[in-house]
Amino acid sequence: MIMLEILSGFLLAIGVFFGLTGAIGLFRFPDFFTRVHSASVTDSMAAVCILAGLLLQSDFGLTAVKLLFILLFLLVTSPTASHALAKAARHGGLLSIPEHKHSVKGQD
Amino acid sequence: MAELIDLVLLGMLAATALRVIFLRDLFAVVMLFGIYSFLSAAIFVSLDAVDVAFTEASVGAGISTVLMLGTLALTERKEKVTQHKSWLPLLVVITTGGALIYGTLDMPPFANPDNPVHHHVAPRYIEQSPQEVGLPNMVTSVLASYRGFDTLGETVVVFSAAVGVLSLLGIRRRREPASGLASESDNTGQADLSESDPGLRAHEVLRVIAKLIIPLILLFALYVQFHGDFGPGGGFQAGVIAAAAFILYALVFGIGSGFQVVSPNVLRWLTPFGVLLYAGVGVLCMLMGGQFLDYNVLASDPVHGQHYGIIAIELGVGITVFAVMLNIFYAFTSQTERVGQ
Amino acid sequence: MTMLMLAAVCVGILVIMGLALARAFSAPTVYDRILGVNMFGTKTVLFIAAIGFLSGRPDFLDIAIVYALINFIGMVAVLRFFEYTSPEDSKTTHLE
Amino acid sequence: MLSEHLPILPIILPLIAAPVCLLIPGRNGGWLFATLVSAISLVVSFVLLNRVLAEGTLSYAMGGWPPPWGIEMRLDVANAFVLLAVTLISTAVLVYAQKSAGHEIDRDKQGLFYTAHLLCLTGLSGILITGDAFNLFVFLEISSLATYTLVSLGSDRRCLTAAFRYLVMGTIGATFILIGVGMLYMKTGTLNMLDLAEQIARYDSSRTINTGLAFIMVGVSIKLALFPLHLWLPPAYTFAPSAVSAFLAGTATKVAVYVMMRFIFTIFGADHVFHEMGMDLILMVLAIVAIFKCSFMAALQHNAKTLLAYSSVAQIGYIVLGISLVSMSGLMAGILHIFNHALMKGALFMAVGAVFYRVGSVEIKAFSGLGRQMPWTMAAFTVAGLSIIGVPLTVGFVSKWYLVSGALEQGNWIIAALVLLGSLLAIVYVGRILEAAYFRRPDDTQSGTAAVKEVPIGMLIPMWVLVLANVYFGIDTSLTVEAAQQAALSFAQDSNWQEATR
Amino acid sequence: MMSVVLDYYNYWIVVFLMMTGFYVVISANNLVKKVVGLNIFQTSVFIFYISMGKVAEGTAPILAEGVEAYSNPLPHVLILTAIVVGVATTAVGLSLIVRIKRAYGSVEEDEFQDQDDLI
Repeated sequence: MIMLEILSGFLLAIGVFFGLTGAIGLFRFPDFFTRVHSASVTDSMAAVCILAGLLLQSDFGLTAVKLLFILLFLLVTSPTASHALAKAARHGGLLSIPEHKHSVKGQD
Repeated sequence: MAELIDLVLLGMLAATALRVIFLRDLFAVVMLFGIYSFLSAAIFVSLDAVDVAFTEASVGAGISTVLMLGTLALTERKEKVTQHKSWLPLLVVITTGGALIYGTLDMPPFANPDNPVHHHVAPRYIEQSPQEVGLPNMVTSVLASYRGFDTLGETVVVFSAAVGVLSLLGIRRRREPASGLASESDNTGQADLSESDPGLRAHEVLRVIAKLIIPLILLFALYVQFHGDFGPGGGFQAGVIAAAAFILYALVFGIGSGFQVVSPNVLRWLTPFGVLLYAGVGVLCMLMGGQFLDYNVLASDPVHGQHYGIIAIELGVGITVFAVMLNIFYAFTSQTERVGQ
Repeated sequence: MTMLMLAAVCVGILVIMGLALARAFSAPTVYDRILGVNMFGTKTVLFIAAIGFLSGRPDFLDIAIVYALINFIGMVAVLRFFEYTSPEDSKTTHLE
Repeated sequence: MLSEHLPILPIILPLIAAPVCLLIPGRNGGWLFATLVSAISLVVSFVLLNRVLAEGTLSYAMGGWPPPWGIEMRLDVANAFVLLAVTLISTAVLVYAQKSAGHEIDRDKQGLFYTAHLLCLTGLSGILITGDAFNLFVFLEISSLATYTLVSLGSDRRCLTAAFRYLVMGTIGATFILIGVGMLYMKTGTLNMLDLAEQIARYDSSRTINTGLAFIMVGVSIKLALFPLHLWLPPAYTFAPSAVSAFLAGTATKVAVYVMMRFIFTIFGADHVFHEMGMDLILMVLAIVAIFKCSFMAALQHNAKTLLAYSSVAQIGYIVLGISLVSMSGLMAGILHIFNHALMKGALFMAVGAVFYRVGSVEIKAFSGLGRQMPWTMAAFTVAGLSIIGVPLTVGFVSKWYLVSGALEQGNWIIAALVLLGSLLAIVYVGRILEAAYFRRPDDTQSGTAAVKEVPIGMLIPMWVLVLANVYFGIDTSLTVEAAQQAALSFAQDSNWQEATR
Repeated sequence: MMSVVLDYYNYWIVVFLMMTGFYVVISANNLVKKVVGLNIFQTSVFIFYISMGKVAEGTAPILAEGVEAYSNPLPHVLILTAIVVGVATTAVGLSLIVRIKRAYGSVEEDEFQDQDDLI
């Protein structure tokens, strides 16, 4: 039992850590596409770790099923959303930093 | 701890509300409104109002935001800067706010179990509803039985909204017919729409994922509909979630495809049906010798009667809400098509 | 012990939410704003899940499911919105 | 069996009829159905009024749950009387609407129009009959949403902005009421009106309750278009379809006035509102300013519907003035005027709508020469106009008589004089239209297009029913005066007035 | 003094939120923003109601074993209804805006008021 507690705490801590770093990355990264990457980290690593940590604390019943459902749902939808957003940004004419440099050079 | 969480959430709400005042990009305003709704739903959870949080999340953050985006797509994205700044609104707001603060000073303290609110009417709901109505979820008991007439009114409000939106916008089934094509049948109209609106064709991944999760959403809606007696949820939330599944479908695959799955004609029948089902249960109670909406008479055992009645009216609410939400969404989106041409 | 841990997780998630909110308040491009909003949404899902455990009633995870769902639909609606506004509109200038 | 459920029929009937009406194809089917339902409601409310007069207050526990746990429907003379006015106007307007709305509203929207009308009727009856403060809010919103829809069906594009303004103002008003009810609930723990009254009486003076009262009063004042919160009303009535204007002018604001009375007398108690908070003075000043300012505004208008709309705001001033006199006769005059004003404004708006039907304009210029071309319509307008002015043998005279005598009873000569002065202003604005109709020749441009004829009989009958009611209840005042007296008495009993128990 | 703050901080923030929404409604020139303001105003009132139903140490009003104190379910029911009313009003308001845009080509209040002599 205590092992589960410790494991759960460990997962939760990792989850929060990834969440925080990802959120900071949202401000610190240089262009939109890298920022998408950083936000996706919070969706994948942070969400999975935290939900898994909670899962370890729950009895196996409806609660666990619901947690698994949320986990699955987030795992499927978040990357899709990030992907679609990046694609829309691309389509809308946003450039990444290297491309931006390139295009500026090209204009010279 | 709970107070701290509460305070942080309220602080975020206040910041969001303030930010809305100064933003001119209406798209950002709508996004922030979505956040505002999400945040207030989180507050509802931390204040134990799980059913309310459920509704606020699905309605405020979901339906309202989608409708607002639909409106923005049809109007303008930027608020124009106006020169004349009047002090009158600020004055009115400060006066009103002052009056409210004055009123709070005499209020019963927050969350104190001795407050009058918790001692006059509510104790019966908490202590006796599990026996009288027979449901563990007291919110559902009060909503569907003790104050069932309010909920009937609420269903009628939703119905009125559908009447209003249909009369204002209507659902356009096809592009404005070019000259002489006015006699097109509905079928060709739909084909026309699916041609004109391919949905998010460029997003392959999204299309696959949407197909994957829409059945899950519908399943969840059914769960919410019939599990509302035991946990958070009920007809209203289930209706919204089911509508959300079809809204997702129509967003991803285009409104023409949406029309083929649930056609506006079907919705036209479903919208009044839910209200009639609800009111019909009430009339049935009258015919069986009880008062309007007195479910006790529906079965020989009052608690069973309550149960049947509540299942039926929750279904009525669910159907009307589902139909109305989808109707309203269709009305807005089918306008977009026209502008998109 | 467990409660303390959960409380710490709640606070951690609140901080992440705060950062996402800040991004949504002022973003260099409109896509960043959407990113912030989306991230805020998914973090609220986690927050609700955690607070359910903290308050000892984890059976309310349904709300977290709704959040996840609505967040996704909101994203799709936003993407659709950009199909209908002209490109120069969607390419917001840096900062307002 | 039926008689037991009679008190809720005026809500349930249109409530069930509205969704059914949406399903009925064809415009005449929907019209016939809505009219029938409204007519049945009218009969029911007439029976109910008589029953309430004979037997006293009726109470109905929704869902079989006793109040305060369940929602109580409560019918006393006051709401039964207003209910009669509402269903009467609704029925008359629906009969009238077949031609009028058939002319002004798109064919494919007519089904929605009748549905919205029934929804509005549901909401108004619900507000009147309910005995629960929160239930009142729900029905208020049903009627408001239906009203926004109805207003937006007008043919001028300005109806849209008018409806939007109405929506914003109306929602603010409703939210204020919600805040106020919340504050009351917070202090008392109940929502049932009678129970609220009992619980509130236990507090000597509470800031929270007083603030709640203030918010409810402001919210209701927006809904009843009390000066200076009336700005939504003139555009809404001007640009709504004629049938809608006639319906709303006679009912919507009147019901809001009733709500104000209910809150003041039944829930808070007149002593509390008037003596402790001094609301009577505020109301009196606002009412008098409303009478004069809006009568002046009416006299300046070029559009007959706007003129009538401003006149409505002024007439609401008279009703509120009656309340603010804080006496049985003042209150009774106010209640009487709710009913009477519904009759006159309904008839006037119908007559103007008839002019629009034939002439296509409601500018006062367009009335030139109509006295000869549309004799029946203009005769109806004349009689109802005289009633607004308060000429003897009309209902307008009756209610003003009681208002003036109520003021004189208190020795308040100034108020009495001001009421009479207000009537002089009514002469000016009604006179402008009558002058155009009877003493001006038709414009050449207009007579050139087509000869203007009298409107179809389907429009004349409901109009004349109201006009004749104006005269009948002006001569035989037994029913209305007795009902108003009983209603005032029941209000006074609710707030334990000495005068009433005497 | 501290106890007053602890007793009422919740209500004060809610009042601030209400007034922010109210300010947006009456000061905004753009109709969409007005509707957003209206929603913020209403949502804040909902929080006000829910706050008064909270019981310290209480939990959600769904029967569970080993729970003694429940929060008051009645405000929850009222607000469920009110949320629905709010979304209904929003939907009608937004469709009015779409129609106004089509009729006037603008959703800025002063711009379409200039086009017509409103009363």
